[in-house]
Amino acid sequence: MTDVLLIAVPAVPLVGALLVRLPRTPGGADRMNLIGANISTVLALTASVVGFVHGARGLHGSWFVLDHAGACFLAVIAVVGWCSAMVSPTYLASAGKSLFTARRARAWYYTAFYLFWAALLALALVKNLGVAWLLIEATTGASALLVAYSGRRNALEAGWKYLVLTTFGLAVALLGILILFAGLAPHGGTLSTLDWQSIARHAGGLPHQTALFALILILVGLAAKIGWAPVHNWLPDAHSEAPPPVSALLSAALLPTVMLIAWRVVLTLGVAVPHHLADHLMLAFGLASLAIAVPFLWRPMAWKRLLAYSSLEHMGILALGIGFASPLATVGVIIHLAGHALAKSLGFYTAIPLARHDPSSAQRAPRGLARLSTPVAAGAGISLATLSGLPPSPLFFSELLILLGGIAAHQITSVSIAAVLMALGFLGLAHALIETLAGESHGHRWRSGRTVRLAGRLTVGLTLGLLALSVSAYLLADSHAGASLMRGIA
Amino acid sequence: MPTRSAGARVERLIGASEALVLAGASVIIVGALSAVVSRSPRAGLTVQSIGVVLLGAAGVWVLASGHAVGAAFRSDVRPAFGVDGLSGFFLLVIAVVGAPATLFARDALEADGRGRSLALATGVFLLALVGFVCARDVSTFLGFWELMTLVPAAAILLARQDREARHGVFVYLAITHIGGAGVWVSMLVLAQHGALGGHPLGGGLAAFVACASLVGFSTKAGLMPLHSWLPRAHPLAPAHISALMSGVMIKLALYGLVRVLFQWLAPPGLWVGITLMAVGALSCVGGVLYALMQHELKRLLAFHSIENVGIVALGLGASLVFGDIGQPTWSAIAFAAALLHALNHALFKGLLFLGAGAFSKAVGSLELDRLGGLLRRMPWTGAAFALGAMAIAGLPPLNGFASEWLTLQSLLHLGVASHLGVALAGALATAALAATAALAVYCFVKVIGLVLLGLPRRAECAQASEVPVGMRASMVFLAGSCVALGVLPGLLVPTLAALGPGRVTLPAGAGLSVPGTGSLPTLALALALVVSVGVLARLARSPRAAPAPAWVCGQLPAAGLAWKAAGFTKPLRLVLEVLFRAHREVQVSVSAGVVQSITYKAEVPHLFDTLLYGPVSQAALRAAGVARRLQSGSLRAYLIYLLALLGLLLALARIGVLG
Amino acid sequence: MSLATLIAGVIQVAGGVLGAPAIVGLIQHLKARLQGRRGPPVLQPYRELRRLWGKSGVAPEPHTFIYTLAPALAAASTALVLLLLPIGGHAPDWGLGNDALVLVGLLALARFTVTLAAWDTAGAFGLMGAARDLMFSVFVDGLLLLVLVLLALPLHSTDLLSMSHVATLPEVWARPAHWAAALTFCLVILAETGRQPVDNPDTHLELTMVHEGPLLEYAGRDLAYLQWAAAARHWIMLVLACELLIPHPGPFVAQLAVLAAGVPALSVALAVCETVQAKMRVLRVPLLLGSGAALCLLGLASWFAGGGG
Amino acid sequence: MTGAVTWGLVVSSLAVIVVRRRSLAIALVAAQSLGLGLYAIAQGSRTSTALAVAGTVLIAKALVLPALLLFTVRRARKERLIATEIPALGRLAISVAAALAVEQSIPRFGLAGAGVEHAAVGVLALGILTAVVRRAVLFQALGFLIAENGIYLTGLSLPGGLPVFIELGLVFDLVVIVSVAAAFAAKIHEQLGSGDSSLLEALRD
Repeated sequence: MTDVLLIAVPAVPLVGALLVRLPRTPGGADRMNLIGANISTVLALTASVVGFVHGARGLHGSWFVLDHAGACFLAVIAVVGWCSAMVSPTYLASAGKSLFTARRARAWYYTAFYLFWAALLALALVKNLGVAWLLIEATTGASALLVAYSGRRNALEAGWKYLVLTTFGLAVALLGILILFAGLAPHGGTLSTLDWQSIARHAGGLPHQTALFALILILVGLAAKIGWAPVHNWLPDAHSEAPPPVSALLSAALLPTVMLIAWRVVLTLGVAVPHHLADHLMLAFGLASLAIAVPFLWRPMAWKRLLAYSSLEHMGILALGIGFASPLATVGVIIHLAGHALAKSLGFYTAIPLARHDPSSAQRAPRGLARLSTPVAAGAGISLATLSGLPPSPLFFSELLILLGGIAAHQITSVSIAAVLMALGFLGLAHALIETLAGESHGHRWRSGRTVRLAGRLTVGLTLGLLALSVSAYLLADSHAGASLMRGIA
Repeated sequence: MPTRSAGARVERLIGASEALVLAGASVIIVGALSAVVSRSPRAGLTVQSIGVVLLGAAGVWVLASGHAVGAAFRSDVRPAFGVDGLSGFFLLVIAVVGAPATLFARDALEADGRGRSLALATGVFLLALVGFVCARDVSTFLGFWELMTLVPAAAILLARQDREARHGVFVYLAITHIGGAGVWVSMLVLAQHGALGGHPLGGGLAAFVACASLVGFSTKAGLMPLHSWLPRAHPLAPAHISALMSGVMIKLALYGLVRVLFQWLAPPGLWVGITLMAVGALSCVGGVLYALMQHELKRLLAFHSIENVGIVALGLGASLVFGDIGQPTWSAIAFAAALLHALNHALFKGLLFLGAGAFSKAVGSLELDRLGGLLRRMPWTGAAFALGAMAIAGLPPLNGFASEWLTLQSLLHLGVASHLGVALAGALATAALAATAALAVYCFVKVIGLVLLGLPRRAECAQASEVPVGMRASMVFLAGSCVALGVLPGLLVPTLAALGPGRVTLPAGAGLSVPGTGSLPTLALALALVVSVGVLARLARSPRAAPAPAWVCGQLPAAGLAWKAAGFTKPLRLVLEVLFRAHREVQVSVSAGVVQSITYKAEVPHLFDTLLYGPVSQAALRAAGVARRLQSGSLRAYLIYLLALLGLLLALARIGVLG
Repeated sequence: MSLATLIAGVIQVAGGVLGAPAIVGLIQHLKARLQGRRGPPVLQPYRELRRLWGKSGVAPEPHTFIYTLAPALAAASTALVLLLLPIGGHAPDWGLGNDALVLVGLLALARFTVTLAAWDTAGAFGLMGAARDLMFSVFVDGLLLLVLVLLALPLHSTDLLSMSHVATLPEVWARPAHWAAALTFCLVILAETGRQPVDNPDTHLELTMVHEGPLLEYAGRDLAYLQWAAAARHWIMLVLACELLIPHPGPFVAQLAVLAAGVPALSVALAVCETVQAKMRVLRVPLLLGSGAALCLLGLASWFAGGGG
Repeated sequence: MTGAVTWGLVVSSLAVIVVRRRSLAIALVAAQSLGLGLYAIAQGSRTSTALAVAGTVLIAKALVLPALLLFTVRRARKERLIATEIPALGRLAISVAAALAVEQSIPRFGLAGAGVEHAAVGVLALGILTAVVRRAVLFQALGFLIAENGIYLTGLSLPGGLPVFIELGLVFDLVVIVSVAAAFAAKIHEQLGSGDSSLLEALRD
């Protein structure tokens, strides 16, 4: 039963990718999109519920493993994907020319979108490192096209950089995987040798050098895809040039999901390297990302580019949480993941009405939205306030838990540095928040067209989600979820 | 039997005060919401003031009964709330400012969208303050700590969105957040090591936590040199918000400091106390010196907040030092002095900010040089304002004198302590505080003179009219409590001393009778003063005074000739030229040998901004600009980063750095 | 209440209220003599007070109740100070305590009211003096507190009675700290009583006035109050000097004798000082007072060098 | 034989860095893939599946992809590289140095021979370096192919070879990525009128 369900989770969007090509009219494609999105989301959410219910030790199947962490990621990917799918028609309606010929553009968009989504959903479930690598590479292929969808010169540039950087990074990671495979060859050189469980089981027996270099190569390679400094450079370009729904999916789903793979590598392979080297590598990546993000956040930037750099910052925070490797920090990571996903996607969605009513917002930072349009201002404000970790947003609690976990892991130095860097990063977001809402704005109020109404609806929905998240975070932070989240994986 | 009955009574007390706390909080929530839904914010604000009063009553109740209610502090992250003696006292502080402030806002806010949202912000702000005081676990504590910072910022932006306001709010958020990192780190370390749960933290970590918390909390408290946000933010806010910020919010930062230094850390050693005293001395002298040089009323008051926070810090530091050199009694006295001054400052600073609000409502701009003669036009506001000024200047028989007397006494007794270093610190602090008091007198003579007395310097001042009754009532209430606490400080001080380290009990009474002093019988002094003034004034009334113009070398007194702020403070500015670095320019335009016009511009730069904050922020921005070159846009550069990172890590692994 | 305290009480009141003007008179007379003039008789101040008491006051335009109340308030707070003073180491319990800091506070209150009155009449000269007076007070108060620290060292008390007891201890002669305090207090006396080189009470040039400036507008009984308050401040300072600083024997009678000799002697000293000293530039005064502060800190250090108490 | 293949691989990669004409570079990469494919077939001649897999890989990499790239180049005939490149010797020197640095820092990780290991890692590095030192976008695609060849060599010389699934998946991904890259290259030519990647520097901070 579960097998069927879990096969269906990636399969349905895969089929959807083909079906959306059938209808001839844009409206038909949109309807097909609606159906496909709803079915896939329902399936994925059911799967994640199943995972929560009896995934304490992880459900292990022919090709998948479903544990608490995986279930959380699955749910997040499903929700963000659903939102993006729902938003897409409005975006496509308001978008101009594209990379593809006008007649097929919409079909291409949906196909790539669903392939991308399917790969992400599968990625949260796979139990094998090699397969995971293949899926990550597949996401690159699909999403690169989406990034360049608008076909503008900048979009092409962004897509190209994204493609080249991540593929080279993944090549490095693949070398690492092969080295690991060579090391594990004595334990049966078949595909299943790269299962998380078998890696965890045999990692102890690996030659120390092999494990070390495999770990380094894999982490560096994945870092290029996750967008950890200093190999994050594609991230701001791709996020700022991609269509808003795709940016949301990239930032809120893709990066964390790849990080889940990195996390599993650390958990399984980490035991083979001396004194928590893997955790320290994660901490290094985290601090580097935080530090690199700060100077960019300090500069007034176009809306989506700002969000992109805040993604860099938050990937750093997540890396820290993983590196601290203590139950509190792990709970924090999960809350942070979900909160960041909701807030960030909300932010990207507000970019749709922004681009519609103020085309210059692709270059300049928006100003004085409060006077121009209440729903858009609310969306932008709530998203930014949440991303800057202000109470009562869930990110406030998650950051608190992550730092607390860090102290529990006796990493007071890293915690102090991280706290200062977060405060410094906050400066930029605070300035952006003030100017975006209260700055001098020109022109008269926007009339509430389709895009504005959409922004309003999304704001209400996602804000409720965020509130629910913070309430649960505030009340249940101390529950013993953390241990199971960490245990379930291997 | 009696014990059982006593126990039962305690139970009743606790039940009652818990009920009061809950009731108060919920009433405030109701008030905040009703302010939004109803057309005018008046009703909502009234409800809020009721709620605050209830909370204050609960606080007093807990303070008096000495039995904590609700949860105790805990080290894990399970949400918990509770009130103990210290929290009760600060609830009282919140109430004595919050109730008048909301009452004031009731008449001050317009019945439009902005007024309603400001009323909502006021309610949320009050809740944040209360929540911070009642928080009993780390996440609640930090959550309300942040909220307490944010809500005023939001309120300022709701009230005005001009460039100055935006910049001020940004600076406020920026500085408080960077400092706040210290609070975060120290609180998290304390929580993780179980210090909140009742095992004070000691050892090397304690020093780290002490430093972090000093930085964090004193930033929010506005202690020099981390104060730079305060004189920017406070003048921007609406009057009643400024009153709450200056009267309560910065005190709550000191509340946090007290919790950390006196409760959660094992006695942290002499240096902490000395550091706190040094910071306090710097703040009180520096604050009042810059206050003297201000030309805008609210900005001046903001600098005085720095001064008074400094005085409180002096008291706390002295208490720590006394504790360290083994004088528990004086430690407790200094502690009580600090708390008492915190309450007093809340009272008179709230009063002064509300008064400033009333003046600006009546005449608009608060440029000191363009006011004057308001006492005749606005007798109620004027008289209350003057009383508040006397109180903050630390003049007998008002409350400011009582607390400054107690603080001075403890510093002076530090000066006669048995270690040379401590004694020198105490003596210097004593002199500094005395000079501060004299400077405060100087400053408020100037303020009263420029605002209330003399000739009106502007047409608006000539036709200013008294503010509505609600605003008047709130100010009169505050002035009255200034007098009351000045006359009867003895009712409170023993309780506060009992809260302090050592749990010392002082003799109760109307005045302050402290061993090692000639005692301060406030009540008798006040009575004697009033009676003798009455008698002398009565005698002076006959024969009748003859009206005559004031003597200005035979001219008629004219507003144009009247003295201004710069002139009155000039002697001090000249004496302390080294500190102030004032620069001025006089432009005389002469045509055809006749002087057509003379323009005079003079200003005293804020040295902390020009020498510390300015350069630092410039350097930071420049560094950021350099760092941004990383994103050069060249794909090949990015690939080089990838190779470099790979090579670096591999090399490190190869040479065995990574094990 | 013992006889001693009774006598002490009588002297507190009588000396303060009736004797104070004589000090001013004496100083002026001596000064005139030293300058080779005949000068006013010693009792001149009493005549002036009587004359003023008969005259009517002046109500300048504009003014408020602050101007009206200021003289009474200043006089009243000064009068209360009189009741705090120890006389021969004794003082009746008026219920006001005998605390040194209260004394400082009351003097500050008097200064506050007078300077505020200067604002009320919006006259330029009064404010000129008020500003200078307040500027001095900043340094004088700091200095006075340092002196009090030094005096409180032996008995750890700011009670004026126990402080005056300190001066009767034999070992006080050998204490540099005490002498530092004494020297510094002389500066405080000059500043508080508004004597040269700090201020010239006999000037009639408004531009140079400090203490006299704010009094310009007043006449009649108001002026009488203020002039008496000025005189009383002389009394207070000199009595404090005799009681706290001049080392003297223990018995009450002996102490009274010291007081009786000391106050006139110090008045003479003031007169001489005024004659030989020219008035200092206003901006130089803080330097003078600052040197006093340095002296006090040296005294404090010497106290601990001498093994404390 | 192994030695010959590895050396051929390394030399041809260096040649790609040096040569000027793009079609020639494509031919070199095709030759690389061809050599590797034949080597794989020669190795995997034991089992039929291995043979089949190796064959598909050979076809995909030695025929399909080069053809695709050549097609792109043809379409963008009017190629004019505005900016001048680093001189060939310089490119060579830089690449060799960097590649040596990387491959020297990798320890033995249990392939058939040390030479193969060094060659594999070095070729991977050379692939990245190709993308660094050459300006044309096409070379960045080629660089990826070279890097992949290096990895493929590793896979071939693994004891027991690569799992079939992985190998096929690799090829599939390779095809997807390269075709996407080709599409991009074509579009870029369309828009910029040249494949000079140094024109793609509009996005910066």
